[in-house]
Amino acid sequence: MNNQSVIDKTDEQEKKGLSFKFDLQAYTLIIALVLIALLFGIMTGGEFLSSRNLSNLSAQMAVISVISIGMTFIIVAGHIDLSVGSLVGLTGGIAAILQVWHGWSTFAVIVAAVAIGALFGVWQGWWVAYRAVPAFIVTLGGMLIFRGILIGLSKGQTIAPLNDSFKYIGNSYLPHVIGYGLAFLSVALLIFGTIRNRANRDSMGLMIQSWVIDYGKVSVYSLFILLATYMLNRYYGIPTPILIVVFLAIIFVFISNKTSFGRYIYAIGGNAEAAALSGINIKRNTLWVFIIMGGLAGLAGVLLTSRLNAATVNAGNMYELDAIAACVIGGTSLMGGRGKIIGTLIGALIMASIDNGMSMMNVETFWQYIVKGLILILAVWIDIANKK
Amino acid sequence: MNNQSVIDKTDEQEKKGLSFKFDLQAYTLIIALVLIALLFGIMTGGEFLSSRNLSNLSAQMAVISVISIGMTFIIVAGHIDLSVGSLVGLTGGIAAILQVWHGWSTFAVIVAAVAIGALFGVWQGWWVAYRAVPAFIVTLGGMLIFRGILIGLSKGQTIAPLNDSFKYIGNSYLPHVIGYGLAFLSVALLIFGTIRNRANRDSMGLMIQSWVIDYGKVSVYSLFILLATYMLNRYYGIPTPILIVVFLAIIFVFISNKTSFGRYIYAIGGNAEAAALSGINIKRNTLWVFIIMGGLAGLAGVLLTSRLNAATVNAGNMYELDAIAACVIGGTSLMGGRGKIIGTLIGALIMASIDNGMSMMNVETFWQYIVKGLILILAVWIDIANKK
Amino acid sequence: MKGITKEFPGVLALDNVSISVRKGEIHALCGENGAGKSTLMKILSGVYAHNEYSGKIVINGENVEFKSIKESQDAGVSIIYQELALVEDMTIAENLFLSHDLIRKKIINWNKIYAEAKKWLQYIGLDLDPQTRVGDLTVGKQQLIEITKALTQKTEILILDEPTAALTESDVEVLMNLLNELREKGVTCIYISHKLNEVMSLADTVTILRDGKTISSDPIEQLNEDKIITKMVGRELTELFPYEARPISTENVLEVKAYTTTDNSGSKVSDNVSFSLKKGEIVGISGLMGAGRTELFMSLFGKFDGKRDGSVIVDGEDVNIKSPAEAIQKGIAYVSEDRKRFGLVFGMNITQNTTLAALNKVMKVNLIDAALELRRTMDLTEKMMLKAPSLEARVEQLSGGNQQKVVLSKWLLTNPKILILDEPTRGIDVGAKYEIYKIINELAAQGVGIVIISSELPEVLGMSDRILVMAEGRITGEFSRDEATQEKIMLCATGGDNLEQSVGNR
Amino acid sequence: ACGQDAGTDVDNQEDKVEASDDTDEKEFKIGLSIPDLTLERWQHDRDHFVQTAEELGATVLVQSANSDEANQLSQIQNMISQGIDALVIIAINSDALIPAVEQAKAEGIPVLAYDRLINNVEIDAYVSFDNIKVGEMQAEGVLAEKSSGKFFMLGGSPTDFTAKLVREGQMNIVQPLVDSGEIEVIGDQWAKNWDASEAMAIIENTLTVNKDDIDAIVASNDSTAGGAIQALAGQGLAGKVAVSGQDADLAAVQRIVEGTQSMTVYKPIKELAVQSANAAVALAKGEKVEGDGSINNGVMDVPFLKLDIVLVNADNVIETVIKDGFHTYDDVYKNVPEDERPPRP
Ligand SMILES: Nc1ncnc2c1ncn2[C@@H]1O[C@H](COP(=O)(O)OP(=O)(O)OP(=O)(O)O)[C@@H](O)[C@H]1O
Ligand SMILES: Nc1ncnc2c1ncn2[C@@H]1O[C@H](COP(=O)(O)OP(=O)(O)OP(=O)(O)O)[C@@H](O)[C@H]1O
Ligand SMILES: O[C@@H]1[C@@H](O)[C@H](O)OC[C@H]1O
Ligand SMILES: [Mg+2]
Ligand SMILES: [Mg+2]
Repeated sequence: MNNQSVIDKTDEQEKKGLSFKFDLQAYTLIIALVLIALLFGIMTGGEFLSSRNLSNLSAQMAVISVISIGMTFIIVAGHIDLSVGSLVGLTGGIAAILQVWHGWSTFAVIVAAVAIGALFGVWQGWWVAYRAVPAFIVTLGGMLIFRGILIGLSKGQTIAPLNDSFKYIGNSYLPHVIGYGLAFLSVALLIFGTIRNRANRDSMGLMIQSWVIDYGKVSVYSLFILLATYMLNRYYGIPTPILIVVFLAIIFVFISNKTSFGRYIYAIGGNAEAAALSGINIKRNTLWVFIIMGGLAGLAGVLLTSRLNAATVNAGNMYELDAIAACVIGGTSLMGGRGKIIGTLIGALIMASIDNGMSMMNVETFWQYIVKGLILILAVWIDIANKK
Repeated sequence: MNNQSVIDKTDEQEKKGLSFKFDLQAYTLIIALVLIALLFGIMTGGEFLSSRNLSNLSAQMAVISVISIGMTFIIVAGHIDLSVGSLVGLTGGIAAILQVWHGWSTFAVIVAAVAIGALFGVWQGWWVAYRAVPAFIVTLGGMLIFRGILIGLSKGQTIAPLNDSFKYIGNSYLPHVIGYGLAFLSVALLIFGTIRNRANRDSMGLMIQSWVIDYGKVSVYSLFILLATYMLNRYYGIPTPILIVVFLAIIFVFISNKTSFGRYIYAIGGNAEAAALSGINIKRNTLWVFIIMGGLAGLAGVLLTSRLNAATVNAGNMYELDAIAACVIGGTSLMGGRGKIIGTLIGALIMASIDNGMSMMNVETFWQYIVKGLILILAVWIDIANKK
Repeated sequence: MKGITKEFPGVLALDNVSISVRKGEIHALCGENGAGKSTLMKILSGVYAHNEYSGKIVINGENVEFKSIKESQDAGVSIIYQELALVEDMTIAENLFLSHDLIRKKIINWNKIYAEAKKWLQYIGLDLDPQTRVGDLTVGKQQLIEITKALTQKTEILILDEPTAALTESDVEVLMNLLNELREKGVTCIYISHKLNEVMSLADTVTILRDGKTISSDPIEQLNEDKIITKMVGRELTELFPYEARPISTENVLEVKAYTTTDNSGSKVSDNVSFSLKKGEIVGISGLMGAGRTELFMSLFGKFDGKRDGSVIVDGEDVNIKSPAEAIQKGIAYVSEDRKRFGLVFGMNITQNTTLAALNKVMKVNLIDAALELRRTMDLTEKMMLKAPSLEARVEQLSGGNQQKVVLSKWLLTNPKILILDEPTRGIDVGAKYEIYKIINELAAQGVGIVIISSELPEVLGMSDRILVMAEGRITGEFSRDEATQEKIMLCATGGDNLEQSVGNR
Repeated sequence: ACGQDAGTDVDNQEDKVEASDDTDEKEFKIGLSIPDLTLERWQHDRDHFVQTAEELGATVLVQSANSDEANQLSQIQNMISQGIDALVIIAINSDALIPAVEQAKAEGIPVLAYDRLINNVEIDAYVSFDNIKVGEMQAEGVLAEKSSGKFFMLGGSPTDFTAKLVREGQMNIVQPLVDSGEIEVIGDQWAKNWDASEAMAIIENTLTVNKDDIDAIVASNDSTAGGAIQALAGQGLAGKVAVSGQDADLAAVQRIVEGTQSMTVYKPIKELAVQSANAAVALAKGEKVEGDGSINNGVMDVPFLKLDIVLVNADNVIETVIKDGFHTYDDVYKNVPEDERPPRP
């Protein structure tokens, strides 16, 4: 009894210490983001922070965000995927070909793109998992192969325009009422979840955090959700692409925290041998990571084609680098075993903000390259320096 | 005494087993190369193996080879460099600007390019070694920064033509006599070196390999050197660029085997903690690896500009991927600690052969992408499957 | 060393510790896991630079402030780390001389290094080619290389941090002789070990640390094992092996018959092995380093690449286990001897490591329940008396002994019917050992069949109901608890051929 | 002497030329080096060229260099070693091909510059449109719709030299009007890789900064124009802002007839290809090519077969691209309701 309470006490103290430390890490990133936003806000006379630009920005970051989510899993599992950009281009191209040339319905086309992406994921995952060829090589090969297939299939043509229903995926907004509805729903779920979690911990005899902290967090998150919804609703509403991203993010955060598959990925990336000896099927799980990445690339392809209302031969070129950068900025370790979806999304937002802000400021092209390169290094450095 | 001889016996057995195993690995690669060469030879009606094409091929692979040598060190040390292509472009551009716009002499221009490359190596190495920012991010930043500087400096213009003396670096041939002279000299050195090594080992009481094996090897190498020289001399002679590559290869093989710096790189990449506990200065050595990479990129920039007799804004674009692929095909592990310069050069040759062979066969572009991607995967897979 | 204080984020590892070592003596440093022994030695060897701790170091009357490992090396301090610090991809020779002047030279003369390496290997009694890759050696041999590496330095002060954890008795003896030789040559040694018999036979002085504080420093004459233990643990520990005789069921939980494994190169790894394990029985497996014990049980656990023959019966059911997942499903748990490589996922926290092999035990409707996960982990780790800042701390922040407890917890959570423990107390302090033995007893009493593979004879003798001896992949002896003696076991372990008969006859 | 095969092709070449005097049946091999295949137009160029050349009895080796100058040089070397009789180059970069051409010349192979001039080295002919002219036409096309106001300059790939030339042409027309105050240039950005999605983001951001107050976008090709128009559509501005282009990609011509893009520059690629093929075969036969004029490339006056570029807008689609067979009527008007289409030609 006595013993029990001792552990609980240290547990509590540490828990606090830990969550504070964790938050500090997350905060560094968020602080970097806020600084960047403020900087561009000032430089553009506030335009950067206008409802309209926030709406643009969120649509602009959507494609990269979708693949970054998959890339987080890939990197956490200890691999890398250089073929994503090509696969986005290829699946987007196939989607356009099926609709524009063959008259498929939008729904069928989306299913096809995701399925084809997943199929190529199987191909790559098989080589990596069952043939032990380094992912770097398999996906470097994939980068060439997928681009080649796209050039062959499309004969180099730009394929456009797509049906209206297809176009809407990347270019529509959620009606204001529904937007607010969703926002309030998420706030409600957040509160409900916290209450349940506290009750659950209590019933198991575990320490419960002071309600100030727990509900303080809930309040901050709720405020953010409502504010974001309000800002976007001041313009046309929540853009469909970012809604898709948020939806995916929730699913994948859930997968990574709540399912054995998610946990296994971290174990595999952290120490494959120990994972294998713990009864984890390394090959099958690795294969699935690549299948998921492929499926997400398919979805991203659909989004990109829809946004442009056209598919081009070099669509998606080099997107993998942006996606990997988003992961690393967000704290994912290229050694595997460590990384968070939310961090990655903040990373993607930072990258998109840099591009967006500089283009708003009309900075000369060569300066854009240089500044983006520097900010990339600095952002990661600040994060690292702070973790120490 | 008795004890001694027992040890020697196991020693000898092990040695044989070991060297046989090593050779098998090297052979896999060489066999892959030979197969590729034969395949293309047949498909092009022998053209692929003509003196003339071998000469072209060796000139074509030179730039990638130079940076691949540096990349081997980078990867062995446990890092990666995505900025190499941009740095090749930038240093090549600066070289052209200094000569064409400012009239610098060829010699001064070469020194400047290498020095500037090394300087940017210091910049990147400093972030990686002393600021612990992952090389992936630092060099992804560098990729943008260097390209940006190049666009800015050159104002987007192509800078050409250069002085004749500059042009010769990438476009001249060694007179036949000198070529043969060098070939015989290397054969002589090889024989002399082997004799000395055997005498040396003997005097230290170490096992000596059967002379059949030792001199067999020498004979095979000598034959290869002489045959290559003969083939190239049947055309215009040994191309200067490949001579530079051979020269660099010798220096860097020497560095990696015979100097503490070389061994430290392997130790750092193999187990940084153990290296640190052994008193190795990780930071300083890492910095130097990047400086060397920068200097080699400068040299590659000179070679490329000379070969094109012009510097362009997108010169060197994506060369890093070719260089990394050459390393990995050649057996360098992306986890660090493992890799050989010679393997890398064979890897570079395989890559260049694929490009050259398919272009000789006039394969349609999109097929070239697909086939190259497939061969990449297969080549590495064969290597891996064989190592098991 | 005077008034040394060292703080890690959240942990005060050393609190005003002082220790003085006389020239030419062997000075033992004892203490529980996490007492701060390794940390103190890392300070002495410059791993933590002089601005990262407070306190003073005086060597030969001179105040020193090491800014790097190299500086301490140059001052004649060399250290054998608790965790192996070898580069697996490099050869023995390279590892031996990595920090040696021979390699620091401008141009390396490899033949000279090989010759030198061979001399050293012979000196320490290792029959190995200096050009062998270190990664191809067993942990035990690697440990010997690590020791040799320190010896090659021009050493005045030699620090050995648990050098014998992975060594078998015979190798320990080699090392003891070596250290005695060094003492005669005037080299000062600081020796850290949890094996108190070694300490007693070797040391001149013993300093004891507890919770980062110096408890005492006495000449060996004034000490005995019990006294040391009492000082270390802070309470009295009467018996080392809390063996309890229990009624053992007659039911076999595991039966292995004519089991032979052949690896991919065609050589036999396990050779015609037959044995059985009863419910609630504790079987000890003894043998020399490389006897094939680890490989036998790893392959029974489903981790093996080559061909297998013979039959394995678990709980009455003929099984063909091809992967660890299947083994776990059949109720087998295997605690590896190499926890860093096979046991723990660094980067994950204690809780996540504990539940990794039995996630289904903390799931509700197929989803991980964080609260349940924490509860289960807490229950287990409390029982083990795990010392950790929190259950959400990363495992790499724990001391070795506590890491081992996490691995044990992980396997206990799978609720095994058969628990295989490969060197379960390697590197663990006496107090913790005692706790682990108690847990083993408890499990046996609950009917779990337990296999203890151990190179420490006293452990095998003290804890087992029955003892099997292995040599060269075969079982060469079998003894009941009462018949077994050190001598009999060693005989079977070294040249058991003639004894095989007697086993067969039984 | 001892088994050297350097320069033997030169002898062969001479033999061939002699042989061709006797028989017209001789098969010529022509090498065609293309910069990349990620732009729609190069595929048309290739198809027309190959077709014509084959009709003339030649075989064509085609290689595409993935936008990498060094790669183009290698591919040209490889074609030379396959014994081609004439070399046709669409340069990635006009200034970065001197060694390639010199090598061809050393082998006695005539060189024709296709679409883009090759500078500072002797070549045999140049067949092209004028890229500076393209830029000028774009600016003029936009000005025809919006003669003053706020203009945005949307450049092509910052690492593509042609993009520079096009911009030069645009500024030839725009700059005087800026100086006279009729036009305000509100921004100048370049789309990496001529990438449509880059262009789209750029225009989205510009619209935000300028609160949709924009009159014209001088876009440098159809791919970037497509992205720009997609961004305009997001604000309901498609069709209200003048947008230029070039290449007469199908998608662009469709946009023109739908009213969202103002114009594109049609370079009669078929004619370019046919003329080039004719010239190449002539060169292969050892004949000289006379141009309509000549153009100086730094070292010589190159015979220049100059082709006219055509401004395509909603009014002349039928007489230009459709009449030429570059696109079909049905394709172009696919998205226009039947009753709103002009009469079928
Ligand atoms: N790098 C580190 N970061 C945080 N805490 C650490 C670190 N290294 C050691 N500690 C903590 O410092 C304390 C002392 O650890 P140390 O390794 O010195 O113990 P030890 O006496 O050597 O134990 P063992 O017998 O298990 O090896 C422990 O509480 C440990 O958790
Ligand atoms: N990684 C390895 N590479 C090569 N040989 C190995 C390796 N691991 C083990 N061996 C060899 O396999 C045989 C059996 O070793 P195993 O580890 O099973 O023995 P053990 O009885 O468990 O000894 P230990 O006390 O070292 O754990 C030995 O001959 C050993 O040398
Ligand atoms: O036709 C254009 C071409 O000339 C240029 O080089 O690249 C872009 C194209 O649109
Ligand atoms: Mg310790
Ligand atoms: Mg073992």
